[in-house]
Amino acid sequence: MDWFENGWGLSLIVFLPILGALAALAIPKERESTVKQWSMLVAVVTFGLSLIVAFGFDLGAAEQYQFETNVPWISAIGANYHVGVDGISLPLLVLSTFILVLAMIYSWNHWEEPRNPKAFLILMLILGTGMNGTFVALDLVLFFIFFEVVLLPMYFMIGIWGDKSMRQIPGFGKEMPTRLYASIKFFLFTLFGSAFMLLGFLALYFKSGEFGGRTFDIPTLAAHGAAGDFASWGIAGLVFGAMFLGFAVKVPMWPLHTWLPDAHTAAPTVGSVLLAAILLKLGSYGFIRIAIPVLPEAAKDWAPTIAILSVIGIIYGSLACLAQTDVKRLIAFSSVGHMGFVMLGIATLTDVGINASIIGMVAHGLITGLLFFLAGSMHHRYHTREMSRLGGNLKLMPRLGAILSFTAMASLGLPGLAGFWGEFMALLGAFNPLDGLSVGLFRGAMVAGAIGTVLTAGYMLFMLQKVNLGEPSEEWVGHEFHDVDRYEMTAWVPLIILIVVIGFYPKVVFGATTDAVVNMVDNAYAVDSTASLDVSGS
Amino acid sequence: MTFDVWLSDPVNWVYLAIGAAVLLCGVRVVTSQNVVHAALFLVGALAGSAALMLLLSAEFVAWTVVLVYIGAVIVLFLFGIMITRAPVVRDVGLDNKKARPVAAVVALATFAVLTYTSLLAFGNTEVARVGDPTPTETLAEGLLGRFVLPFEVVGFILLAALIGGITLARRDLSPAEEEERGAV
Amino acid sequence: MNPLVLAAEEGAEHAVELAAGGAATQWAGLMLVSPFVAFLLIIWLGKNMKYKGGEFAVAAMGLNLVIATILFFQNAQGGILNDTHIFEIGRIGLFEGRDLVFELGWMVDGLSIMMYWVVAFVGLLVFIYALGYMHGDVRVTMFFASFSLFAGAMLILVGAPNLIQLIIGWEGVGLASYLLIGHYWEDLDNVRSGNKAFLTNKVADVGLILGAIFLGMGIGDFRFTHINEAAAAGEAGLQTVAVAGALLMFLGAMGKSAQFPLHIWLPDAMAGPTPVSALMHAATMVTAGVYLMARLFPVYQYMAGEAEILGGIITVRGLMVGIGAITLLAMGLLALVANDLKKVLAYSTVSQLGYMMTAVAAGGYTAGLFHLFTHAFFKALLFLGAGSVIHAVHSNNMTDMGGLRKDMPHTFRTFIIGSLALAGIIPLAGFWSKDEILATLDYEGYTFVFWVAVAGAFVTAFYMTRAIALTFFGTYKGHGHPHESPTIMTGPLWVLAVPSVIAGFLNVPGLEFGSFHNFTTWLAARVVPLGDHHPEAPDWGLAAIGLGAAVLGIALGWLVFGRDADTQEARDRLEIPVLYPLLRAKYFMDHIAWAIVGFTMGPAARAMNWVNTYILDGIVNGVGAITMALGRFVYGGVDQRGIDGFFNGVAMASDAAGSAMRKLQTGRVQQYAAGFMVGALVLVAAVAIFR
Amino acid sequence: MIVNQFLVVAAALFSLGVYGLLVRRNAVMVLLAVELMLNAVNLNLIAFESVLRTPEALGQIFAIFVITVAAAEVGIGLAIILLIFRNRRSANVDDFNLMKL
Repeated sequence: MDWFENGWGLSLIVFLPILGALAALAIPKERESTVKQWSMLVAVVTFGLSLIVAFGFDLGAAEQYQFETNVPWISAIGANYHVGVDGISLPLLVLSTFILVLAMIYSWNHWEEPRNPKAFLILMLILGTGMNGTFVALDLVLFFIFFEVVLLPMYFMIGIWGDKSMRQIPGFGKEMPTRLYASIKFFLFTLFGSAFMLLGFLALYFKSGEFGGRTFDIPTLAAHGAAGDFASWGIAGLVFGAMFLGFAVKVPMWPLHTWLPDAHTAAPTVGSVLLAAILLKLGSYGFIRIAIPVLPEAAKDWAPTIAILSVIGIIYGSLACLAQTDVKRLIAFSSVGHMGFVMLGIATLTDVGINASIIGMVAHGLITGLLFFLAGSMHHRYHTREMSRLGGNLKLMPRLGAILSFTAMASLGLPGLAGFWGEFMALLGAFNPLDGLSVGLFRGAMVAGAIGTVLTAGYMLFMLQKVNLGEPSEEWVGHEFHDVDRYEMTAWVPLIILIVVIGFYPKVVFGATTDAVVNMVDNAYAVDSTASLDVSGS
Repeated sequence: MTFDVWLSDPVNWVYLAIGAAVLLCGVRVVTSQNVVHAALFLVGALAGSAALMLLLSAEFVAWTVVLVYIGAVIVLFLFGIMITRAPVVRDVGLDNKKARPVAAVVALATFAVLTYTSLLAFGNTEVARVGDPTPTETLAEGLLGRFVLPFEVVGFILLAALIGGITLARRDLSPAEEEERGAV
Repeated sequence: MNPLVLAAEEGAEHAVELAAGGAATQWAGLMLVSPFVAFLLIIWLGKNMKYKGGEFAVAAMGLNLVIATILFFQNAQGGILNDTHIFEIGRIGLFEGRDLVFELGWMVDGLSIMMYWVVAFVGLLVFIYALGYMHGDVRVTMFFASFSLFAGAMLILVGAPNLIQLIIGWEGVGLASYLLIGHYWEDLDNVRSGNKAFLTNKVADVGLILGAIFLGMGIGDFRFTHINEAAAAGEAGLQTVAVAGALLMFLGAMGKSAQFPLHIWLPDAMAGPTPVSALMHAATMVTAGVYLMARLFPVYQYMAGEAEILGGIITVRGLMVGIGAITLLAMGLLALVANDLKKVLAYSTVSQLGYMMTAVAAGGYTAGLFHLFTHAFFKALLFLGAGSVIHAVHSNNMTDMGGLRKDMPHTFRTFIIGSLALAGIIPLAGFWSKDEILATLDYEGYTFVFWVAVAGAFVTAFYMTRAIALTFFGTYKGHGHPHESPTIMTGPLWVLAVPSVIAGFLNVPGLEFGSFHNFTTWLAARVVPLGDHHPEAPDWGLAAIGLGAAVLGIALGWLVFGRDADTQEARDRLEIPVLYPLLRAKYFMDHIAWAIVGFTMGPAARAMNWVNTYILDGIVNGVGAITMALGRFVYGGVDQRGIDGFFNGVAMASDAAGSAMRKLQTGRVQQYAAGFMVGALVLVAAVAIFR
Repeated sequence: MIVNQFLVVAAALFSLGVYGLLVRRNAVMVLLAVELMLNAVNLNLIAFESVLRTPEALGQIFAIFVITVAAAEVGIGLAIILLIFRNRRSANVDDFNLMKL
């Protein structure tokens, strides 16, 4: 397995899905089961490979890139094909391949109209390549390409299989299909951010020429950042801001979040799951992997802004949830709040905070993914998502209701379940932000974030009361509902188990991340904290 | 003084909390469509400002506000509300709706002018008296010493108001009613 | 600082033979795990068993009681110092190259052993009782599963060696409470009660979590032993955050222990089945707040207690004592007017929690915990007795009861024992523990609060007499014919009656049981000296005051309600003007809470949603729409209307000016006032700008 | 603590009072708004006092006078309202526009 260790394993994980998708093109559309089995095989093999990476990963050296490959690619601009994983990206890579498998299991007998499993599965596989690739890319060009690859399949998923209803958009004359509006909004929003992000990348590329050769290589750039090369760069703040726009749209941070409720609500179930579980993490991962190590000084200047926006997102998202009438939209808005905690963790620029954000990402992926699965299954059965019409779900479908209650509890951050650690440690990190950041501001953010957890509990209990509890409304009397079927159970039970395991044994994630995060923060800030102490004015 | 330095003093968190409560109550006093609610929110606003006075170390005045305003004046109001038979439920006709925009503009302008002038006048001046309550003795000496005449005058005004109130509000009974009452 | 050194410095008071625990402390971890095993077994196998899985719950609790009893005796003989077993569940890098370690485990010291034993003992009896009470009810399996979940979470809470595990257990019991209050979730009122309980506690949990962060990050360690040692040693890192941390912790404790004004959830929590009320909302879960205050006692004793807050108006300790005192009297008064038997007991519980909180806050570590200990027995007894009555008459309302002393002799007798113990009649358990609280308040110099507590004792005796008179005396007013409950329910009543009578003797000042010492010694934390006061001998003067208040309460209660409890006149006697409506309305606390939530959250949420839909989305959509609108404007606005519009506009303007001038003279005071304001503003602004 | 933070709250309360004064139809509600304004003035007086620190605590003494006068004002105001109500069966300011009964 030498070739695997030397990096081609990672390439296999990245490109196997897209190769599988190409092969699936050759299978006739009518042979649905063949397409399904083939795609499932590809997804399972990819997941298996990522497990091999996880178990072969040397936790003692989690701060180093392992399974690394670095070969020249576009030599004209010095872009290399450089991939590798470290402790930060490993949990996210495994999560990504894992959720893809679960999404395939779930969609085994859930097909949205117009029914076309082949096309849908091919899009999912392409999405898999994009997601996996983003998490292992160590070259800005490569990162950018994978980052953009995920847009296309998601655009088609929402646009073709999304919500069929019509909607009046203020300012436009005619009604238009919700799914088209949502997909276009999603696409344009993300593209708008990425354009700025690319500008930022190019600025870094040209600037790095002053320090021994222009490069797109992320570790090299991070080394420049650690050495303080970019510290006196006049436009560093602007460059960070450009990257911030690109990543913040994806996270999404308030006020750039408005694409998210529409896209999540309109997307088909599996699309929402992948969007919530993986795609949102690309943004926050970008902050940790690129923006902060490369431009630590600028990150410090921007940190208060990020913290304030995160806190606004937490409070705002929770309050907006309280006003929702649509289950799926409520879950979508809850993502704004939860990702606010993730970003608050990042904004503290400390070991604690960034660890919090990674475990927060993993937990949010598991929990909100499961919530979207459940919302999809409920919509499948009731054909409505209006909470006023639902009620007594626990009586009609005890298992579905029980799992919904469990997931809601996990989502509101109940200690002992995965969601707790992300929230708690983000607050913990905000107590003691990096030296030089305003303690008063971050502690204020901590208090506001803690109040946000109350609001989170409020809307989750509100949702449970409306949907799960009480007597079923008369509309459903006499209906036969089939409780959770075995495909759904197969897709959900692993998520439930993981939520409990991470809740009681967060070391599953921390074990991989902590050394890498400590190394990253030390590199970024230890050097300049002695060199430019008077500048930072702590 | 920068905002974060200001914020790092926990007393200011207390201030923020109380101030927010006061303003919230104040808003509800003038917007509530239920007269009893409005009166009760006035209690909240007054209690909050009493708390602010405590922060400013004016203990005696703060407790006076609590006793006189919350204790006595509000009761008077509730009586007034009951006697005038104001509906104690939501009453949509409580506000002059057409006046709202004008009133809002005037109120905002008031706020803007007042804030501007006080910013102009005081800037970042710190509150001198923190945790050093004014002794009641000082107030007593002031009231019964230098200000004894105004004090008496005010007392007289209060008396006059009392008598005037009784005179005004007393119902002159018709002879028939007078008789009726006498019989009972 | 070395724990043993500290213990030695404290002197002869704790001259117990100190030794590390043996095998029993190793096995103590089983207590934390067995309820969860029972939980899984109940869900897996429970449906088809005779008692729907209650067997597993009882078995697990029985095992726990055995372990807890062994620990109890070992501790009583001075056999256990402070043994902690931990597993690391996570480790992350912290500032200055240190690691922040997250651990789960169990702590075995005097305090936690006492709590283990109370939870296991009362828990086992309530579980057995529930086998009878819940027989034939809906979702019995789910009931026992949630109940086991609660037991596990509670043991995790009291066994927690650090703040993180405490938070896990704390929210775990909150979850179980939510599930069990909403046990009959078909009725949305019960669901709302559950939501209220969860959310009120969540508000308080903000305090707990932030407090944990403040204290934990102050010294970079979440272990109780480390925090308490740092507090006793006056460590600077902790000193800076101690006051904030202590206050936040107290907020958390206020929620769980239902202190005013966060008590509002507890009376509503009575919507759950009665065994739930007995175990969770009377004996164990609600005492978690008091437990937390006791666990962090050195922080209050050495660092935060005397610190002045709010600009020197009050000390931290004064605030805590004050809130406890308000709770104990105000909530006791509410019990006077409640007609629901369970709500009488609920308000009584809140009132007694006020006693405990007052005592612990005033510095009476042992006094507060001793009252916690005795209260668990007699209040669980009273709730189970109430459950037995409710089981028989199928109503919670005391107006449907009466004259039950003949029909339900066992329930009646045990209820009397419990009530006398609660009222504090010598020599029952409540007398000794309440007396100790009074002695503490007297010693620490809280004279006013002392008299409040005496008044509370009077009120307690009064409302319990009323409840007994209405329930057991007079004539029966309900439907059907009530019968005594089965042995499976009366058995636990008699078992609980035993400690309700004798538990008080465990801590009579000056009384020791040979090598077993007494309660004070068992509870003494031997790592950090507590510095609380223990009287050498009973102060019979104080005891007489407390006892006199209780006897007076009973006498007066009997005078008012005794013989003619049925009649309307008896009830009318309580309807004192002003006070009675105020109490019936529960001091308007629910209204106030609802006003706060309803007038802030609802509009805020709608506002946020509005901002999202119309402003943020509006900007996005606007960018798209503006282009089209621009086109329309150029054609429709400029070309078609522009030229005509000018002439029409001139005419309209002059017309409008005329109308406006005419309206100035309206005779309306407010319009004049508006004009006056605007004029004044212009003047002020002019002065300010051109000065 | 800076003095302006209190002055701003007071200004906001005063403005709210102005709003209430102008918008309410019920005379009792108008009086409520006036109370709000008077209270804002008191807050201002206290805040000035905490900066100026006169030896006789003039600001606080003035605040006490204001409270007293306010109490008198409420008493007489309510009495007048009561009188008008009795004669016109209405407590609406709109109906007070004629200076005759």
